Amino acid sequence: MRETFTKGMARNIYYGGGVFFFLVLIGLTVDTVRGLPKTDNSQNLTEEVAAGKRLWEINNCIGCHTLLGEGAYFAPELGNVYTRFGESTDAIKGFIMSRPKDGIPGRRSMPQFNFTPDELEEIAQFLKYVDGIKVARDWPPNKEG
Amino acid sequence: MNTAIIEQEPKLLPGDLAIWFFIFMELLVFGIAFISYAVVRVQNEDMFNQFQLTLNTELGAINTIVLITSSYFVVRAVHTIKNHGDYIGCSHWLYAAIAGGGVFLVLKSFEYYDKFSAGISLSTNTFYMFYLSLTMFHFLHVILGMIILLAIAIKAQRGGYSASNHIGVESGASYWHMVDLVWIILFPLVYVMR
Amino acid sequence: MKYQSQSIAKLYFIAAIGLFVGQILFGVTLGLQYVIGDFLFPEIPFNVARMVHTNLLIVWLLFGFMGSAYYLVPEESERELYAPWLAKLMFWIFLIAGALTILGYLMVPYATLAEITMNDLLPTMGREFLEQPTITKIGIVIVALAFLFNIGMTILTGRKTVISLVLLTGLIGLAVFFLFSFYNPDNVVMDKYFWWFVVHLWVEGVWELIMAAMLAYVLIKVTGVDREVIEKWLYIIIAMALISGLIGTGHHFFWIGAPDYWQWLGSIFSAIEPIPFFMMTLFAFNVVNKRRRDHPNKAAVLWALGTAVMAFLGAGVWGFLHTLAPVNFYTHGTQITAAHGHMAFYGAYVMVILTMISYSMPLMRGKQAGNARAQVIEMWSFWLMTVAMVFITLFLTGAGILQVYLQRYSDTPLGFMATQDKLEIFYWAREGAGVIFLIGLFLYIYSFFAKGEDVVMPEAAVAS
Amino acid sequence: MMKSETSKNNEQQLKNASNAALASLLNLTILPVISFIALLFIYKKTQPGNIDHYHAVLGIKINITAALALFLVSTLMIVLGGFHSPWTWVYVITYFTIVHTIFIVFAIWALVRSWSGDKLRSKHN
Repeated sequence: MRETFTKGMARNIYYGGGVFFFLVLIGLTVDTVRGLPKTDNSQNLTEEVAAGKRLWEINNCIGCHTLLGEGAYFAPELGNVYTRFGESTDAIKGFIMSRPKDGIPGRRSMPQFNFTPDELEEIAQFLKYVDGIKVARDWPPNKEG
Repeated sequence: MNTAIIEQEPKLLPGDLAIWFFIFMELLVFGIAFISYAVVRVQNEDMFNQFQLTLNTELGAINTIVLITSSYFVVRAVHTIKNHGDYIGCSHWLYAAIAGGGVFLVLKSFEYYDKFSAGISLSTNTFYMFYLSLTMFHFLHVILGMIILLAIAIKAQRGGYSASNHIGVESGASYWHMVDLVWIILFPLVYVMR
Repeated sequence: MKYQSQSIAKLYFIAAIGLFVGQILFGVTLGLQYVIGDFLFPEIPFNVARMVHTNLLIVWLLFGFMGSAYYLVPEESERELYAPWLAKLMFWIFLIAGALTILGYLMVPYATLAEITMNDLLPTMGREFLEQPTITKIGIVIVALAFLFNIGMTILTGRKTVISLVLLTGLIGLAVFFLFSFYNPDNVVMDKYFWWFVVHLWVEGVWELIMAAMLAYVLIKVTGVDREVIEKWLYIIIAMALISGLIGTGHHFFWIGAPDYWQWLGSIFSAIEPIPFFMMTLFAFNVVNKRRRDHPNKAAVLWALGTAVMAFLGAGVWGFLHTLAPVNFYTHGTQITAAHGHMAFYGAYVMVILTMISYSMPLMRGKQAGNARAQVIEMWSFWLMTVAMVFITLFLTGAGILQVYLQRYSDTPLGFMATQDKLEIFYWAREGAGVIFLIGLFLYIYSFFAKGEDVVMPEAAVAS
Repeated sequence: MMKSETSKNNEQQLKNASNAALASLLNLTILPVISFIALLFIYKKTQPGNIDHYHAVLGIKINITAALALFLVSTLMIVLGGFHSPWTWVYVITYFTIVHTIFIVFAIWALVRSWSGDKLRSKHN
């Protein structure tokens, strides 16, 4: 073992490097959060959208779908579903309502959630809002998501 | 880690091997960043040339001299402890080097103040993104380097190093030279080359 | 085993393995749902099965980490555990809370679960991996605090070694970053940004510290190599992990509405993220090559080497494969991510816990190592599970590449479901590999009960 | 232990062997081509029958095999499969990644063995 590879120095690099890069991460986070209003579509973040997000969460939509590429990969991307469905919240609502209760034989199918008309509107508005987020390079690459 | 090579060649690298892992990692990061910069520059040459003109080359040049001088002080510090075992002298050279780093930070802060008050940020455009992230990342390394040198200087002043035991000084010096080296590449790349 | 309280680990390990079996059973179910879309529908829809699969993974890994810590820390600290009763109490609380949560997922619709656990008061549910009801999350925090207190007091009042201190910082980080799971703003971008402070800073940050510490511990024990040497390696490896991994978080911020510069920062830093894993392989190989003795527990050595290699493969190579922004633009949220996720979790975290179990379980049962036949069976299970996982990864990678091409890269992109139909062959193959994995897992469990001749090795007298 | 009883000559061999194995690994990872040239230079310094010669030759063999296995086979796949076929890329990318990694892991083991002055398969110690 080389004498001049000391544990003390290795330890200092671990703590020093860790703290240093953590501080850099915090700094970048501050910058990011301050800059977000330009891209995060928060001007359209209404009560209705917030309620839609809650519905999105308590029905665990992320367990099959992806939203901006994150989630499960079992069902289509929904970050751009508003665009894909011809910028129509009615089309989104219609799709959610149309799901058969017992599924489609042999195929994947979204469950029937029995949403009320208000809830449907909230979900649709939420998806519209997500579509309005200005994502770098306009991800996903095309409307298929 | 019983690298037999190093065992037989204690003079392969000055300082602690551990710091060289760190330096290697840092250089890798800066290296990839510089290559990315060069590639993007080629793709957006006009835009880069245009905004490059807004940078303060004089301050950058002065800062280059400041850092090289500071590096020289560090070399003196290593020389002093290694050949004369003079830990007080060593610590004085280190304080001089830290002062050099301080001058660099002050000058750089003027430059940043200028840019920030003009409303420039990381998201302004690709050139400023690179300019700011590269120089600020380097800026933080200068601060880190100064902290390292300070710790070593204080230890040296208390007689923590001697002619036979000066690895800590060499390690800090190696790190400081890396910070200097990165600037010497960064300055022409971002400020001058067109 | 030198200290009585170490045996608490056994409890945790048994629970961990039990939950592991549950995880894989649900994994196989999920794999089948990929090809037979209405399998178990609507009783157990995909999202529920997936939630159970991933949550069981997290819970059993936590059990594994805790068990490992309870085994490792008393020995490193050279004293009994500070409060063995607390460890036992927390075990039952955690197990019952975990089991109730999983039952909740399975028995009632998720929305009902949200209602009865009063998610409205502090909504935290329904985000990937953080699906647990808020009350469970609070439970996790309490268990984690009690655990940290117990471990922390043991370490601080005993011998402080590098391994136990690194483990402690990792575990503290685990608890601290979990707190971000309580932050769930209406703003989707903010939600996603800070969601990664749990997920990324766990798996590519503090968990790596825990993993490296555990691996280092087992390597010291089974090779007899100088502690000094191993500790230096440990520090350097985890330093590299933090240096690359902290800003490397940026590779998750490419397409969620965060500023453009993350594409550069995330790409540059995550390009060096394989280095710590690479060094871990180098480290494990080197230490085993330089071993001072042949430990009778050959299976544990195999697991340790396997961890290093598979972590490099899964986390390092497969992570690098799709981490650069121009590549990730096409691969983000496809089966490539699933491929990477499977191998990285198996290679880094599943295997390191199995390494700890493999090493410590015989000692807790009063033997140096499992008998010869048990070890052979265990090694078979190692190869079956590992090779199966390699194939799961390869098939999912193939599926992902085809998916990217058909759905995103092609001039005439296919829709999501049309693309999925074209991937069926890969999903069938993956399911086959999954079944092999399950067989490997059963074999692993069987190895604990296999009877045979004890392994006797004279040099091993110094071990443990 | 080997080191204590070895002469200056053996130490030089050990150093060469380590460098050769390192060059071989670097050629497979972050410094392709340049490292291979370095490896050839190390090879020229070695004598047949010595451990450094063994590792230099091993490194050259690994890297030539890797180059063939990775580039020749990948090129063949692309030529035979067609550049615009998705299946070509399914095979090429998956194949390249896994085979490349296997070579790297192999080279890591070779490096570790060279550090202790051992051949790839000879008994430890």
